[in-house]
Amino acid sequence: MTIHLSIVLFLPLASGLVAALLPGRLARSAVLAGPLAVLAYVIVMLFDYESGGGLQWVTNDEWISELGISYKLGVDGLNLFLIALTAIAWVPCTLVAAFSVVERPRLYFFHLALAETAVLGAFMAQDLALFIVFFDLMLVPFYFLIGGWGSGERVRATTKFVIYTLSGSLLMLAAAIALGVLATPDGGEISFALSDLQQRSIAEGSQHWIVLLFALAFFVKAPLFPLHGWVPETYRSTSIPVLALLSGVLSKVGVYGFLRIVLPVMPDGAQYWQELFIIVAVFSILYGSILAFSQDNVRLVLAYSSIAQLGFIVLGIFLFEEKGAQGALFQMLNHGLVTVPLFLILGVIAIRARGSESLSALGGMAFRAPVLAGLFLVISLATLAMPGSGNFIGEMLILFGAFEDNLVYGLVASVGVVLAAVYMIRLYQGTMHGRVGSAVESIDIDRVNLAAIAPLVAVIVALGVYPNFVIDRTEKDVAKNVAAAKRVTNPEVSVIK
Amino acid sequence: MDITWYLVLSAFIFAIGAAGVISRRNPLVVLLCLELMLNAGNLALVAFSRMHGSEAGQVFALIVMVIAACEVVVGLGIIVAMYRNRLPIDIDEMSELRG
Amino acid sequence: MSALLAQVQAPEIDYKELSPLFALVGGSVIVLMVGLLGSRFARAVIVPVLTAVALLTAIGLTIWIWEPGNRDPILEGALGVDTLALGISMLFYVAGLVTVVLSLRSLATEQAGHGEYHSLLLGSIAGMVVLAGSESLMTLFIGFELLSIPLYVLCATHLHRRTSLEAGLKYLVVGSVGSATLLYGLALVFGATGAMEFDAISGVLERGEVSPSDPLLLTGVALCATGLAFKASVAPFHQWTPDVYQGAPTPITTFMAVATKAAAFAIFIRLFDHALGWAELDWAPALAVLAAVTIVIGNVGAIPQRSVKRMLAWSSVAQAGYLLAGVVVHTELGVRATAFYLAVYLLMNVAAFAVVVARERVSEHGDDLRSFENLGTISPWLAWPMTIAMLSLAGFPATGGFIGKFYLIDASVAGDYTWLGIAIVIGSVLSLAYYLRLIAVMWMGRYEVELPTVPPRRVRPVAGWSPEADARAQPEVVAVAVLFAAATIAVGLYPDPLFDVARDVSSALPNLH
Amino acid sequence: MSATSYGWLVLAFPLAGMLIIALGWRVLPGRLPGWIGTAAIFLSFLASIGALVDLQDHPEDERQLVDRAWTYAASADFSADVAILVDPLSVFMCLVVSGVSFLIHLYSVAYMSGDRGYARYFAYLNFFVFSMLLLVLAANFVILIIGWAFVGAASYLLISYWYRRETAVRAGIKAFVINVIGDVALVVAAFLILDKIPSLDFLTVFEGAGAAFGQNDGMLVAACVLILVGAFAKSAQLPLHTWLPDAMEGPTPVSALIHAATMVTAGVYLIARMHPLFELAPTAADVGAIVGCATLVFAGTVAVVVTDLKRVIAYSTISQIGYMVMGASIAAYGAGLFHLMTHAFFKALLFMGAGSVIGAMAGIQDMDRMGGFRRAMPFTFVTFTIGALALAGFPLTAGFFSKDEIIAFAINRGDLYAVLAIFGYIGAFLTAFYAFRMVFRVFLGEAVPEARELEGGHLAHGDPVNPMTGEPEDTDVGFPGPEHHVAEQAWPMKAAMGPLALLAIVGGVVAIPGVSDILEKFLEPTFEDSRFHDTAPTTGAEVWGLVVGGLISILGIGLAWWVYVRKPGTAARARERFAWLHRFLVNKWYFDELYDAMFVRPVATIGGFSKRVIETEFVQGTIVGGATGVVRVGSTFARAIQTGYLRAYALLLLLGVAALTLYFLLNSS
Repeated sequence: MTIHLSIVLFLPLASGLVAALLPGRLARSAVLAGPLAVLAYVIVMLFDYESGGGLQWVTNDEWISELGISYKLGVDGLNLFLIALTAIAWVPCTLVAAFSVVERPRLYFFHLALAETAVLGAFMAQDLALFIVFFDLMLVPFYFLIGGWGSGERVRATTKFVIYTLSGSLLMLAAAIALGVLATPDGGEISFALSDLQQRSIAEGSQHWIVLLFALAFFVKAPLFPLHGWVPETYRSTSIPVLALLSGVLSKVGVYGFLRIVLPVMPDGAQYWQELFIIVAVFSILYGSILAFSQDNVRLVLAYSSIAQLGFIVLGIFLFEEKGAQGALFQMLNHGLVTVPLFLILGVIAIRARGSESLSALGGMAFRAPVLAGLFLVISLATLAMPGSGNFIGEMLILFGAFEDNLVYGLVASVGVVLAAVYMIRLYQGTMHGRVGSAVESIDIDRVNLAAIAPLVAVIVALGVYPNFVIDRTEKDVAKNVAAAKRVTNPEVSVIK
Repeated sequence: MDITWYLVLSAFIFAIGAAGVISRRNPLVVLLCLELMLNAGNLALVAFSRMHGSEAGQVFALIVMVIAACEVVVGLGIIVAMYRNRLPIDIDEMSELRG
Repeated sequence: MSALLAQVQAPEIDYKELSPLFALVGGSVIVLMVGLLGSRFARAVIVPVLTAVALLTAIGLTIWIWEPGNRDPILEGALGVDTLALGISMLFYVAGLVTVVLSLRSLATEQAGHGEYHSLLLGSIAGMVVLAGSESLMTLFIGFELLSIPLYVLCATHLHRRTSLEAGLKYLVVGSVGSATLLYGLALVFGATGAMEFDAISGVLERGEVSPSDPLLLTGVALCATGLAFKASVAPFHQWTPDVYQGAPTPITTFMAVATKAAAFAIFIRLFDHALGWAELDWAPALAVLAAVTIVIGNVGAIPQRSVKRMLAWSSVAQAGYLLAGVVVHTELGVRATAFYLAVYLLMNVAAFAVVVARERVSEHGDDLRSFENLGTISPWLAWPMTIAMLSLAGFPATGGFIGKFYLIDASVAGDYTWLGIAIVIGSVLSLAYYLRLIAVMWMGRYEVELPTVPPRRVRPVAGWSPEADARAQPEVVAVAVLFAAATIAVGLYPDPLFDVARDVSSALPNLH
Repeated sequence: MSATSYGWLVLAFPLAGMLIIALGWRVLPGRLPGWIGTAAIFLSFLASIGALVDLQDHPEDERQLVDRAWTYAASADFSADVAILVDPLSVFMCLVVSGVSFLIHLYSVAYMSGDRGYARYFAYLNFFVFSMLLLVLAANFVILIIGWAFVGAASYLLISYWYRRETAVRAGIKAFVINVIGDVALVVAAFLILDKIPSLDFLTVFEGAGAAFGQNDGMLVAACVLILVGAFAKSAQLPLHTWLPDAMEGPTPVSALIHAATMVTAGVYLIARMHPLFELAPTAADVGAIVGCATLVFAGTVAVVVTDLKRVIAYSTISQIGYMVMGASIAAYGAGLFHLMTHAFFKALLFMGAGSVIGAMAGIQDMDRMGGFRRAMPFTFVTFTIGALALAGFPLTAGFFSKDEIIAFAINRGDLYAVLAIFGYIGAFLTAFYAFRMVFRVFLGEAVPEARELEGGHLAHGDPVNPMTGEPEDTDVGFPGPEHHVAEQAWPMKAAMGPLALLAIVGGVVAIPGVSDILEKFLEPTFEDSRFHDTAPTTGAEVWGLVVGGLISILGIGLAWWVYVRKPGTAARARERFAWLHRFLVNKWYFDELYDAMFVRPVATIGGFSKRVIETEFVQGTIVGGATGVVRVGSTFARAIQTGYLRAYALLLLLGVAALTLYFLLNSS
């Protein structure tokens, strides 16, 4: 029972409120203070964390006893690094935003901070209802951030984004409540605490549709084919720092939900849909990759590439097997770590190309920007899961799991790996190499962006050198969370156990 | 005498009133028709209270009459206001609010 | 037998229990008198103050006589003064206070005369209190009419605006049809059961002296349901709502939106969950269907609206659908959920309407969406409350609306009406389309938001630009908006107190499962 | 210091060199980056020698040393350490790689001095060497794959080193993608093995293989074939060879180092390293042998007609690697690796020579426009000729011993392999022919203007253009520098070519049948478990093989002499005569066109289709549009009935009443 997590959780919001009240200049530093403090806190946690020690720094208070919603936060291997990812990602994005936003900056900072709190909350929550609260709360700041500071058809885009996502998550809300009610034994108090839900079991029949509704919400968020209708417009008209967070961090909340909630609480339901979801995932991998290299707009290349990446992650999760799930979790972290800097770099590039973001107009940027090119190169290679990067280990584990489950899935997924190489190199060359584009003015990266991106690259390299730092801390909890589903899928295991 | 006939009659009156409200365009006539509908209710009440041998229904009926009177008064008031504002005394003309 | 006794001795009157009612009625009379005084000051200042005093007194008395649990009705079983009645009537008082504040600079009071206006307001509230507490068919009808008739007048108090009169007339006529139907229904119920008091009716049903499927009874129930559904603006009896809400003076619209609905649902609960509780299997499925239809109609109807008042009217139809779900399940949880949601509903709608009041006095666009353009930069103190209200109505977390919907869905699922829970969710999804649009208009600039195209022969937005009221300085309106928005958030973060009240309210009803 | 710590040093130096150059590129003046890079590689070469010496101190059966640094990744049954395996094979490779690399770095110091990307060039080059050494020292599949992919990346970076050249960029992506295909194949292979033997460490796997897999076990064959795919992708064997000729877009030293001497031979190393598995799966081994043989003939035929100097050498490389792959696959490990080493010497030498010729031609690579450089660049002429002799397998040169040892081994194994051997000889004949086709066309005959200018002592200056497309360029970053100093002037280049020339001649001494078997003995510990010791040919047989091979190479050289010196114009007539054949060969058997039609176009089409149809029609149209459409219809309806007519409302209300009543009555009774 500690207060640490609550502090981490509300630090950003507090700093955001402060920033909103301070005059412009001070606001900048104030809004940076929050994420930095969180980052510091989280780094300490990373090393203080005792791997395999179950939930740690648990906070468990009554919130709404009437509805059985408790304010329960906790960290274990499953969310430790996702929290870290959030903490890491918010710093550079806030930094870049702090120096790029001119119009109504304080409001912007407030929303940015609120968003961080919401995301952290979603990752920390150990209570289903609380998770959903934060899951939906995330949308509010992003709605404003996209619509208020985006470009082009931003209002249309943000409305579509929110309606799309919320229609998913409201259905999930209904499903969650149903879960809570059905799980409550006669005369028992209703409770949404995951620990309780895991002990209480609900009929397999109702698990089916409940899991389906959960999956809808998570797939929309991820996004996976064919629920990615909101992606193109949103990606086109969101401002870069926000987009980096949207694609790098938010997309993980949903798939995290699978590991945290669906698999342990509703193994039968999960098992019922396993085949379908794996097929959806595999198809998304191919579909996303193929579309990624038929795009001309650099943002869309990454948009569809992340559909493919999330496909990998979902594939890994629904194998119901340690390696796959482990790989998926690791891949969530890696994908976040590469996506954020990628978008920031695209921002840098767009500035140097008079706002142009189409590959046909770009090119030759490396000419006078070797540092930019170097950073971009490392990130691109990591993104395409170059062996020696953390992403490679992630994908390798997922693939190994997939092979074990069914060689075909594995092979199809491996095609995805090859395609990834094609579109990422295409993106890198299209922007950095070749003849210097007509509108392109090759200037090397500026200090702010360097300060934002270089550390991320360092982290990426570090993970490439020592991925076990993550795996070692996450392994046991991943195994624990897939155990139930695994037992359901192949009963002979349970006989042994 | 069987209660049924009272009911049939009251239902009949109710129907007439309803038909009037739907078909007539003059607000005054509409008010009349409303009275009809209410009184259909009264008739039913009285009939039932006779059937059950309790006065409650009749008391109710008396109260309803008063209330009905109030309604008509308000209605007339509004019509006068319309007249004052040189508005046509025709409910179909009062269809600015729609959609 | 009881009738015989009634002849010989007058029913003894419990003054303590009735005190709030006295406060209201007395207040209404006094206000009317004061309104006749000559001095402008007396009319424009003392009258509202007195009204407020009356309402506050009522609140005080209500708290004084507050006592949870199932209690016998007073006045020969005609009027129940239990926590259900008291709790809901609290909402009426608050709504009344808000209306008084919002009306301070309104044209309506000027044109209709302060005294009359406020006395009618108090009278209507009194009617609501009676309705919410009615334990017999007779009191039900009295309360019903006592609440309606003053409202008919109040709707038309913009005496020189055509739409206001139109609203009044429409409300009067359609309303009377509704009450006639209700009356007939009551008559049939009385005929079927031979009893006026709810306790007696439920007793008759419980003992099976009348089978729940007795055609006379069922017809009666159907007609009653219609009458009440009309007041609660449940589809397909909702059609008056948009027109009247749009035409009536906005403070009155606010009052109707929150208070009338509360009253209607109070009596819904009493009549169906108490009196007709034993006939549940007959009426519950039908009402469930009505609820679902209402949710859909209300939301799709709101989407193409440009007049914010009209949009809120449609949304209130949708909300009626959500609330009805709580009645349908016929459980204590359902009653709690309904009561809770009514309270939240009051908070968020008052905040929204207050902003509308403030805007339509200033902008030449009246209550059209365009008069909210860039409100975020023009006056954030209005934009934020509106934003919060919209988010809460849409059911975003950290607002009362979220908890309320959560509670309702919880109730529906627990009551084996899971599909109704899903319907509520789908409704909320639809509602995003128009709530978010308003937010976008306020924060994201005018040129990007796609406003609905105005249909041909559409009237110009109502009640724009009233120079009489010195529009630009209206602190009290802003105060209301901010206060209630803040309350919405507060409830969203710490709903427990409200839950306790809701629990008391539900405790009033016996034989709920 | 133990052999393993030397092994770590071998890796450490190039890595350090890369980091220093990469991070210090702004501050390091002039040629310093080049010298730093060269020094780093030299140190790494010394370390390899250290490892060699130390290894020889161990007894025969303890010469396979593994050293773990830290756990790289471990989840469930998947576990891999950062570990190196130091054994004769890896040390041998380290020596070859670091040695040749050192010389080529030296060459580059001068060759690239005019280039504006000097530091970047050496950072890349050091990174390559590091990756290559990581690849050969890897002790488990994960590290192997990492090194494998790193060399691929390095080669990509160096191919499109002149990144403003569209041709270079296109060549780069081609090479990269084909290499990734190889990587994926290796990953799958690794899984198939892990699935049976719960380990990824080489030694454990090799020990467990016999128990886990039966002879020609299906899974194992699949795994080995996948390993071969990886090897083919890296070593440009059929059908994954198409990237190598295009890779000649890179600077010439790069072609010398990566695309001739070291990286492309990784496939051979891989097969040799995996020999315990291949011996359990002879089918897979045969696949390797056949493909290698097919490749060597195919590449030979193309090399005969291509006129681009560097591409001729490129095809000859493909062909020579064909020999090695064949050798390694038929269990002639010693011979295969022997040829790998000698080939590294003479092929690097040839590329260096070609480099200085191209320099003299101001970037032109077309042999049709060359000639008569004999007098202009005597040093280059001599060294290049030596290289050509070795390549042609002229008696007593290095190539002579290595290549013919493979063929002799094949003959000795008989049946199928004898057939392969015959093709081997045909390939040898072609090799000898095109090797001297180059020599004669470039150095003999009429001296072209550039040559004469050079004799006059100064270098031909052409406007910078892309040699492939002829489009104009500048000499800034991303394009070749103003002038690449050619052989006769820059001493570092001579210093690099001299030793190589020497090695190309005497390199064979490490394994002369009947005279010396140093190499065989040295590699013994790695291959002692091989089941094919007995099939190794006797000295006598080998001598016979050598004689035949010698004759064939002399024949080939003779023919070239007859065609290009004795009767010039014969070639032209032949071209007239066999136009169809010539077209077929010049177009490289239409492989590129084939792949374009088979993969590139279809995928592009699918992409376009999904973009136009699925995205717009289904995802946006049906799902999004459908939902909004329904809602829109609904709201239109809701508005439509909201007519504003009071009477209509009353009507609907009453209808509602009727409906509700009806419902109640129907439900009850």
